[in-house]
Amino acid sequence: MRREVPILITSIAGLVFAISYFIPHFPFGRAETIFGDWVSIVQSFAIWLGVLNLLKIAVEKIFRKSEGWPYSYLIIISLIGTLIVGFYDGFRGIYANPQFSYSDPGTHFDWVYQYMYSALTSTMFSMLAFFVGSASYRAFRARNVQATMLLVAGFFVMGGRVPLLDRISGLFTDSPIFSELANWIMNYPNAAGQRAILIGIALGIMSSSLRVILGIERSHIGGGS
Amino acid sequence: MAAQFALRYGSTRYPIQKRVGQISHPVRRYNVTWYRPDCVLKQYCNEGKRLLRLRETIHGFLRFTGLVFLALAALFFSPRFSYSQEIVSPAGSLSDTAALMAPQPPTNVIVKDLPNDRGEAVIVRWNLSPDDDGNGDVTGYIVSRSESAVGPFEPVGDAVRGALEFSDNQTDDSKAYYYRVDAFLEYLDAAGEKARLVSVASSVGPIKSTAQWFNLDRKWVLLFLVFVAASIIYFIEKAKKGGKIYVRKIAGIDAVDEAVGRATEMGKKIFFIPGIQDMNDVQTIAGIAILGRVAELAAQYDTWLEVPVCRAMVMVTARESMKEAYAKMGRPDSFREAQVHYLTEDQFGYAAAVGGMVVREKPATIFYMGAFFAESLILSETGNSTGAIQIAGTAQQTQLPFFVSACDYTLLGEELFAASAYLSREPRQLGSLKGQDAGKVLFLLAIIIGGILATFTSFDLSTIFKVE
Amino acid sequence: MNMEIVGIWVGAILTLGIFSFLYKDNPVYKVCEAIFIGVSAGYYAIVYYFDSIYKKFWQGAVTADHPDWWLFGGAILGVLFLTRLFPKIGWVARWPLAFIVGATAGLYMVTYFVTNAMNQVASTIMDVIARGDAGDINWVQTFGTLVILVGVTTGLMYFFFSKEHKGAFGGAAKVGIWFLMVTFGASFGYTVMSRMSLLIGRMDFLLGDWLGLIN
Amino acid sequence: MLNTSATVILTLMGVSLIYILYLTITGRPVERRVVFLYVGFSVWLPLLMKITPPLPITTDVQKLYDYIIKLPPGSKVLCAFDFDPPSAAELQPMAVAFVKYAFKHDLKLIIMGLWPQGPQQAQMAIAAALEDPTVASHPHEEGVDWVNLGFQSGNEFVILSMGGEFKRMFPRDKRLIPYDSIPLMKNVVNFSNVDFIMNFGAGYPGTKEWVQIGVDRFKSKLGAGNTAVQATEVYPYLRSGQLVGLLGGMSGAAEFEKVLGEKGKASTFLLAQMFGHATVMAFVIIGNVAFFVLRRKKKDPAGNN
Repeated sequence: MRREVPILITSIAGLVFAISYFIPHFPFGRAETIFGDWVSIVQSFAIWLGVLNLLKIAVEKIFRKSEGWPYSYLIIISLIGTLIVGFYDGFRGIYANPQFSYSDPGTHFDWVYQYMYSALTSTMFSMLAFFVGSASYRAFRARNVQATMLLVAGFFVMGGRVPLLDRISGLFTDSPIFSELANWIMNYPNAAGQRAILIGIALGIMSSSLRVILGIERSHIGGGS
Repeated sequence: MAAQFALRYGSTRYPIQKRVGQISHPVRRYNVTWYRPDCVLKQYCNEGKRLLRLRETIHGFLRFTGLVFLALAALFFSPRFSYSQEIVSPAGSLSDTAALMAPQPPTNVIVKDLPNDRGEAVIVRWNLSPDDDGNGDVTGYIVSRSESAVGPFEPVGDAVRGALEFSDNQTDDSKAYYYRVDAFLEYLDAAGEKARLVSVASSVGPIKSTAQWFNLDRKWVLLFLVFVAASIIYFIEKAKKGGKIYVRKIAGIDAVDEAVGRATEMGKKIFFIPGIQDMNDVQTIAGIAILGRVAELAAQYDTWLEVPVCRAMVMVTARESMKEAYAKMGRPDSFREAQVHYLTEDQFGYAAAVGGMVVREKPATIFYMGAFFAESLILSETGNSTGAIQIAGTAQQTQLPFFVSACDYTLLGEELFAASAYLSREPRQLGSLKGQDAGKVLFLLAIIIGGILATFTSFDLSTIFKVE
Repeated sequence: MNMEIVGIWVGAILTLGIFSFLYKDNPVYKVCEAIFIGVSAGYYAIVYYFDSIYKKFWQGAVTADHPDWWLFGGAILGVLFLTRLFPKIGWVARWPLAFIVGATAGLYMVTYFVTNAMNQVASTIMDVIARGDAGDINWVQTFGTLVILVGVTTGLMYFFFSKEHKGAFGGAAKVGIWFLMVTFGASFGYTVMSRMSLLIGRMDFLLGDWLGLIN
Repeated sequence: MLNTSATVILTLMGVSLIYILYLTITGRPVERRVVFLYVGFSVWLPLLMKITPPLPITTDVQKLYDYIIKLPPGSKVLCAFDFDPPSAAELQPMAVAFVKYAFKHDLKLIIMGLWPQGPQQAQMAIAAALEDPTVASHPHEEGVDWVNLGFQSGNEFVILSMGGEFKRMFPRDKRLIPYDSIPLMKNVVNFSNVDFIMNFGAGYPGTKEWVQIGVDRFKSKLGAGNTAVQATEVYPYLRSGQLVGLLGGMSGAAEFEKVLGEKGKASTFLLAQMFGHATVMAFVIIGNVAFFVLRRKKKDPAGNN
């Protein structure tokens, strides 16, 4: 029961989506629609699972006084605070006339989004610009033929995609040769290489999907071979 | 009277005035378009030619690849799998007066069951109204429908000028419908309100929508999919029965021995980073398989191998895998659980912690095998600055460039999985690898042969592969 | 006080707090990071609740005039997912997981095969010699076409695992890896471009919205 | 004033790089925080200088432009916002330029998001577009000229389901108005009733998924604006015609603004982008020159550390 049911569910769901591509007729077309709805709903619950799990871990951390536990208070406060603001705005909007959305400009939730969420996530990722800078100084080396080709191509793309190298060539010629070179690299060798990778990945995904549907691969339901 | 209309085309909101101050539209004579049987005949001829060409393509395909899926292909041609109705508009008939000022209706309206669908849709096609010449005499088309030939007609949708078809997706398969397509001209009347002049077209029909049993556009997909799937299953079965499956040498894996040896010589540690994803990611699984091999060598040379992880499940699995490896080399006592330890789940926190460890302990060799994201940069940079030999492997495409330029060896994408299959000798992985190679052979042959044929003959193999 | 001004100050302080990591890992960064984790989890929870669970399931199956009973199937699977929180009955959560994995596998099997393999192969098959309108050979185009053809085939050969890279095949695979390296070089350049843009966006906030130096 | 001092500091920074090269070659590399400072300043200072460097239009952007100018007024455009605030620096300028263009040419926008943050970014793009004087001179009504359907979970399954009926995944719009009561959505059942799809994508789900399902399964026409990271991966689709055009990263956004004749954020960011690239390129050169010099005189014990 613990093993067979999940395998059966996996195969049925997989077969419906694979077959409905070829057979649009009832029952496959209809099943595809219903299953599509289910995927959407299940994924929302999965997000909630993640959020509740985060809460659970944070609470456990505080109880066990494990390393960095005071920060867990902050996680809990900011999480619950956001939830309160969101639910307040959401239900206020539903019962208002005319109705409005929890994320409309001017709501508290939109304020949290604009000034806290946006600021934090964008800053978190913008640190990467600094790391790229220091890695370019300390790590990116033309240590062999392959790395050399990579760096040279990267160099021309970086310099050609913005009017940087064209500034230098502009002293001699009017045509933006480096911009054109970067464009050519993107549209020809890059497209060719990407295409080879795409075909390889497609076959890889096809084979792993096939194994999942046929029940040969079971790691997702917590069992090896 | 007519001069009062500020005749405008384009958007009513951003008008571009045309022929200001003129009476721009003289009384028009309405051209009656007759239904021309020769056109329809031509269409059927084309249909026939298409079928002939398909047959030729099949012969060509068989000759070149030797695949015998004829039975399957023959099945696709069976007409009962795809039955679609098509009705062509009869003679147009209109009084002249009705068309005063209004644009002429589109001609040659065809209604047809939308092919290869699950029913409940009818496609309406037409030729442009003679007035729809890009001068703004037509704003768009209105498609209306009725269950009787004489109406009343309910609008079911509109299309912009220049459009040639509309798909009515709200039909009932049990009912027959009549359609009408009218061209209209939108203008601002004297009061500044939007108003429309609509043509008067005749109705077409009746038509019923139906669902099809097989999507004929996709027959080649099925054929190739079955071929690749069958070869994957075949090779998995073969590998399970102990059949030999060859996997080529992979540079990064060959370098593992050398890297472990160097650490031993220098008397320094080896670090192994299995990515930052959990065990549900195939890349992590592949990484752990490679960890097994590294652990065997470390046990053999008696070198300290350290695995900092950021997921609890990965910690458990890595410990098991290492314990097994040490036991296999006859040194089960040398393994310490502390060799695998959990740091933190947070991405940058983990990177900072590993960075700190690398700077303090200066390992001789660092492996990165698994799923990496932005932290790949920070990790490989720190490792590089301490002069460690670095071997990386990931299928995370955006991180590969950084690994290639900062590490000594890098397993590119699929090589990671191939390496793990090679090291673990697992039949499922080996079999799928070989099956995928069969797919690659198929596609390679198609590209090369297709290219030669396209260059030197007029034969176009790409039509088989093109899916629309 | 204007909420917008308060917001900009809060945003600026959080931004600088995160940037303090660049100097070294410190408590201020850890505080901002904790807020980040909490707020983003809360944000996701709210959006998924209102846009999906409420709008799609609740209004579609419970409060609708013509309820769609099928939606309850999804909700039941979803609730089963939540059993993960309770270790004893957590194994039930494998059912919805199995459903998602199966559905994704089924969809991917065809879509990847069609879009990333068949259609890419189709557009690689072409007449190598490109001609202009007058029938004369366009050498630049022809060269480009050749590059594509050679790049795709040799790249595929490199990812071929059941044959040793020796002789002519080995040579082709070597050309393949060059193509892959140029490809990675291109994505290297583009990734750097993206990373810089991220920082520009933040700088624009600090200098423009906060300090008002850019207008 | 700001302009001049920024120029002076940048020049000084450029000159000081030679000193860093000298230090590195002699085996005394600078600390990473110094590099951080260079990166920070090289992006910060140009933002104060307000110079828009000239930029040639690439074919990828031109193709998209050529396609959208052919869309007649009244065309319905499905606009998928699949990005979050971190990618907004690249994608928001594209989105704003596109929305402005659509409003000026009376294209009807149907907005949706596969990323939860998408519809909220769209809201901002619309607000920004409505501030434009030309756009503001004519009324634009939500529900008639544009509609925001909001977010739906399910990634590519949402697109798949929309192939049958949009209403299935978006029973109400963002304001909770039922689908059938929105004037714009009347008679819009699925992809066959929209004229064009524009996707602003920063990752998964994004352009790849729209190509796989929207284009290859439901025969729609798709244009894309991508972050630079994503852009490299979608070039094969551009070549094969599965995409009608592509805006890649900040420079793609700047080109798009230029070709549409809009002066937007991306154009003002371009100079900073240029200096950012220049810094990275300079450090790659310094690092590699030092690497080769040090490798030649092997006797230097410091290695490349």
